[in-house]
Amino acid sequence: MMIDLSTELSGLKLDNPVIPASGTFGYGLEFAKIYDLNILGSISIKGTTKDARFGNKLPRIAECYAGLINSVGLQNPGIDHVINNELPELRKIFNKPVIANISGFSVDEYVYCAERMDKISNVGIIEINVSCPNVHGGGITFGSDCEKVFEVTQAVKKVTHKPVYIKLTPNVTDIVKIALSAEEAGADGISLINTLLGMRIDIKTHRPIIANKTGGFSGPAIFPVALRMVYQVHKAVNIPVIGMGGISCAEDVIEMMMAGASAVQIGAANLIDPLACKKIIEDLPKLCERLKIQRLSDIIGITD
Amino acid sequence: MMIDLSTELSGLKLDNPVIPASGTFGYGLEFAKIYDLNILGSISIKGTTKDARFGNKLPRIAECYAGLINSVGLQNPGIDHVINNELPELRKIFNKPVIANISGFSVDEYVYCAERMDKISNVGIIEINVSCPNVHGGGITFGSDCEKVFEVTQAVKKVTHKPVYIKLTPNVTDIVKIALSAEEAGADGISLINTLLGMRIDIKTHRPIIANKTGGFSGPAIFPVALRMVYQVHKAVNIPVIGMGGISCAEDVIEMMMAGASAVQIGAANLIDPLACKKIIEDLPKLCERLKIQRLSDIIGITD
Amino acid sequence: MRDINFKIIENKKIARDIYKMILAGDTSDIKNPGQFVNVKLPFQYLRRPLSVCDYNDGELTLIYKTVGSGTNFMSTLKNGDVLSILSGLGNGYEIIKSDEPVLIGGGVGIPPLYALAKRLIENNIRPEIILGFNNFEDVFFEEEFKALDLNVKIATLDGSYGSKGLVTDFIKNNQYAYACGPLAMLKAVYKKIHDGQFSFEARMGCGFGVCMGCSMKTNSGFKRICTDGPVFKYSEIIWEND
Amino acid sequence: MRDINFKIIENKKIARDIYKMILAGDTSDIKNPGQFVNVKLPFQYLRRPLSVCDYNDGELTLIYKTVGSGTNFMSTLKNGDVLSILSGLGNGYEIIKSDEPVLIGGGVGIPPLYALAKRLIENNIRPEIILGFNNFEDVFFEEEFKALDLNVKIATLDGSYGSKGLVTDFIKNNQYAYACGPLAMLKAVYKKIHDGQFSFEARMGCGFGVCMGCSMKTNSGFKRICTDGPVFKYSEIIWEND
Ligand SMILES: Cc1cc2nc3c(=O)[nH]c(=O)nc-3n(C[C@H](O)[C@H](O)[C@H](O)COP(=O)(O)OP(=O)(O)OC[C@H]3O[C@@H](n4cnc5c(N)ncnc54)[C@H](O)[C@@H]3O)c2cc1C
Ligand SMILES: Cc1cc2nc3c(=O)[nH]c(=O)nc-3n(C[C@H](O)[C@H](O)[C@H](O)COP(=O)(O)OP(=O)(O)OC[C@H]3O[C@@H](n4cnc5c(N)ncnc54)[C@H](O)[C@@H]3O)c2cc1C
Ligand SMILES: Cc1cc2nc3c(=O)[nH]c(=O)nc-3n(C[C@H](O)[C@H](O)[C@H](O)COP(=O)(O)O)c2cc1C
Ligand SMILES: Cc1cc2nc3c(=O)[nH]c(=O)nc-3n(C[C@H](O)[C@H](O)[C@H](O)COP(=O)(O)O)c2cc1C
Ligand code: FES
Ligand code: FES
Repeated sequence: MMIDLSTELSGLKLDNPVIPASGTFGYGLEFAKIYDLNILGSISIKGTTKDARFGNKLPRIAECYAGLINSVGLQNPGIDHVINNELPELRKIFNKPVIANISGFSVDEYVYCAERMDKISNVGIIEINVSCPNVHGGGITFGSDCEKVFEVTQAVKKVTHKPVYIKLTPNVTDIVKIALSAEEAGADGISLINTLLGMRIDIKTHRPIIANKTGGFSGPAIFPVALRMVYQVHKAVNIPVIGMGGISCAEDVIEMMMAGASAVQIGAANLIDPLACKKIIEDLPKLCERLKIQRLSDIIGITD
Repeated sequence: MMIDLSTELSGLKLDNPVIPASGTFGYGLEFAKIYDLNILGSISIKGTTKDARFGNKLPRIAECYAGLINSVGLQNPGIDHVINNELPELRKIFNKPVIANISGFSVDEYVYCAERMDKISNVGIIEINVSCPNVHGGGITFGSDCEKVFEVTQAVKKVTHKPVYIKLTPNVTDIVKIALSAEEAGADGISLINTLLGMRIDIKTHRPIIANKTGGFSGPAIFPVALRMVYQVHKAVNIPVIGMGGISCAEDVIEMMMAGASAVQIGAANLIDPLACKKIIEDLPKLCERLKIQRLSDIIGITD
Repeated sequence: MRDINFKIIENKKIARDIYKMILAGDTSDIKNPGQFVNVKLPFQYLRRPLSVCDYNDGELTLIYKTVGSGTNFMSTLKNGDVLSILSGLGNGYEIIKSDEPVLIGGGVGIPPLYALAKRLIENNIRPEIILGFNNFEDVFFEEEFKALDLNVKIATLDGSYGSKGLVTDFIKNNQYAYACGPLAMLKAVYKKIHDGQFSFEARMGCGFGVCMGCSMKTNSGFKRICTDGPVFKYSEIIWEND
Repeated sequence: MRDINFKIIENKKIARDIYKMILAGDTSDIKNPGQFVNVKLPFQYLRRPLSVCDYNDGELTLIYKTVGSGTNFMSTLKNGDVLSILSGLGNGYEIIKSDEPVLIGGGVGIPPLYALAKRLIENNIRPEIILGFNNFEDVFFEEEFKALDLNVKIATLDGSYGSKGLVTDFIKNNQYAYACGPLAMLKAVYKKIHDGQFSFEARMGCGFGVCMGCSMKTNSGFKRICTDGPVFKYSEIIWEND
């Protein structure tokens, strides 16, 4: 049986639904040393901001049961550098369109970055991160407010012809409302979820493990929350959803797609096992065969 | 070194901070067969409603990485039966005050149950569950709205002299705001967190595993979210916080208390290991000794 | 009910996807056939409920089908590996005096009937055995029941072994039935008989009566499958739960 | 960098809370002393970074201190147990020609200096060794360095063994230093010397350069401790990170 793994995001055809998640794959260079990136559906690059950022103080990482907390704080070399260096480098080793994940601290910054990314030929989708829990004054405050999400989405849509996906935070009372605001403002798709706000304390020193005190919690632990939100949002909107949060094996991919994801992103799993995406892509056809799924895209949102 | 494990909740002195969480301990009878319940700090009984409830359809349980989803839907024999049968039975085997966890589908029902529980001598605290994710029309809708929480709290406070603790849902954008509403309305303490809203799908049948589709997710997976919320709420309010969510060992208890919990509740861990609370209580003095904690209550909220 | 460490002394495949595991440990909490145990596995959060297939002083036999992550992991365990098991859960079958009762099992509903058959024989009752499978490759324990010198009938859905059809085809009028198997089978059996005992399954949170994950409506009120069951009497059962 | 299964062939306590683990497996990804590996443990989510203490064709030696859940679990592992290890991470120390350089290690900063000492000797450089501990009971690897015929000096904080005081007390003027140990030690050493290489630690998400969990400001820009380090040159280091 030939299994068709392909899927589509707003006209962008992907060979398979597996996309490394922003912030957990760098710009692909380290992974390219151990496997051919072209097996991937796409790649969501590290969150890019207008200016270069060092990010937060160390420690930025704390371990949890079945996951980790990070408070990297959007460290990145700034959009000029990313456009002039990282993206051209990535193009040499990855011949498919990528997802440009961008962040900002004001509507103008989002607009600036989107406008710049709009001109880059190997950017297939612009992913607007309105949900980073690790920076003050921007990020998460946008993503937990319907009006702000509407405003950012609308402003960004005006300056780009590429599909715009809004990446939402799960730290909200009503994810459906937020997703509907994005859709209404013209979003072409929804990415969710970003990390849950979490914390750990070192009981020997009684200090927070993360210098920034709280951080973004991800990994297998958050999968049921992510799945629920993807399910709810997919039922409510008419645009594609990229599902993520704790996916670590082919079974999780299938479950997330049944809940409504047109494609998936793999985050924390890449950190633990650098071959995670490769293994998932290799396992998918075998699993589809066992589950008698001929065309993977048929299962998107199949769960009632 | 003699370690002092005692703690206090609104004047109620507990021998130690360990309290089995509502819904995971029944009315203690099954556990009494394997250990003496009097080693516990207190017991939070299964959520009681005005009328008897069968609860939701089966399946009600789904496994997750490091946790489970339940959608029991407040099955309980109704407050008359609880007061006439379960509480008297419990009193025979547990000679300390218990925490009466009550739920309702309208403000009046909460008030009715609180009024009834107010007269029961072995009820030490009334815990108002405004956060059950498994029932429609009540429960979670109250807990995610500041005004509703205020209204319920104020109404309940009017009819009881016992300390009233409001048990909050983590499925909100701003847990601090909700906690402050409860405090303002006169709550004597805050219990948090209840379960995160989660979902699992059976990939063989592509149907939700839980008959009710979504359910409440708890267990070690949710610990970092719970810890963060306890930390934030403790910093914001001037009333005690009972911390819970994924606690499964003495280390977790210490961490939760450092974050700000005056006592803790143990939920899912009881299901996996019926001796969980007993083991934690036995481990606490040893761990305190290693950490050079002489009086456990000294560490409450010690983390900056 | 107690949490007991059992050591694996045998773990082998006996049919397609079906394994038999024999464990050494304290079985004194097991009182009746039809009870179950709840097995802790290192990479799974919830325990896995499995029926007691056979038990004696110090030895416990489980039969399991590999259907998911937990049972697949179990199949990789080796002799000497130790499992934490909550032993002696549920009430099990009650021995009712009756002429030639029938034990009806479907698939992995068959294991508890083995200990039950032995117990009936101890009570000088010789049951008839009816076992249902999908296919020839799924068949197990036919020999074991025959070794107890019992009359064993086998039905397979596709007719690849025994008779083609359902277990209910074999039931005679007025037989007292002890049944365990898929819900559809239990219902069909229920319709064919006038008295008996039925063992139920549910996704369980605890297995010992505290989470209310496994409730079922019966003629005698709300019951917990794990603690009040898993075996229920004919007269208690109502089917509207689903 | 590769994920390789290593089999434990020795795992023994060598000082208070300090264990030495020898593993058999493919070490070909390890090129330099000062590199590290990232060890997957079954019950921990993140891998645990540990310095390569010694390596040769097919054998890897790690020294670890039991400080938490992961290292405590490691201490319970038996010969024959297999660990998945990301091998060959980081850049390690560069061999710099210099007269009598000094290797300065504090606590579990000592292990990488052992492979370094051997490599220096291969390059006909005979380093001096300064090891710092809190107490006599913590001392390890003195004999191993002496067996390389090197001059070993030991400082303990409480004076219970060697000299009472800090490793810095032993540093002579103008020695080229290779240091690994707690941050406070590194800083103190930095102040006493004029050139050298320093190995840093951080809580790591990945260990191979993709999560930005371990960033540090240097004179040559933002660097990742895991990939651009863990060893940094004297001239690159700025201390304002903390
Ligand atoms: C009282 C009782 C006795 C049982 N006796 C046997 C037996 O003797 N032999 C046997 O092979 N099976 C038996 N089962 C079914 C067995 O428990 C499941 O097949 C097993 O739990 C599946 O685990 P898994 O990890 O392989 O599957 P997964 O699907 O990965 O399990 C996920 C979760 O669902 C639960 N689950 C999945 N299927 C079932 C099911 N059919 N019933 C209850 N829970 C389920 C699991 O316990 C776990 O919590 C019994 C079930 C019950 C309730
Ligand atoms: C490059 C590098 C080399 C190292 N080499 C050695 C060595 O050779 N021998 C040795 O004993 N230790 C070494 N360490 C420290 C070692 O990684 C930690 O002691 C270990 O991870 C603690 O794990 P745990 O589960 O026992 O502790 P826990 O506190 O339970 O660990 C919780 C989390 O914090 C991280 N963590 C805790 N302490 C540290 C630390 N000091 N540094 C980095 N992460 C930490 C763990 O990796 C884990 O993610 C090294 C660290 C780094 C970064
Ligand atoms: C170390 C780390 C860095 C991250 N950086 C970003 C980022 O820059 N932009 C973004 O949108 N999401 C970022 N995320 C969130 C992930 O892309 C993803 O949404 C989240 O981790 C959930 O998926 P997971 O559970 O598979 O990790 C980061 C996550 C991690 C763990
Ligand atoms: C099976 C089950 C039933 C529960 N029933 C109730 C309930 O009746 N009332 C209530 O306030 N919380 C109920 N809870 C929530 C727990 O009391 C607790 O808040 C939550 O599970 C988080 O703690 P844990 O992670 O330790 O389980 C229930 C939880 C579980 C797992
Ligand atoms: S499984 Fe918990 S009450 Fe039956
Ligand atoms: S630990 Fe991930 S970049 Fe260094």
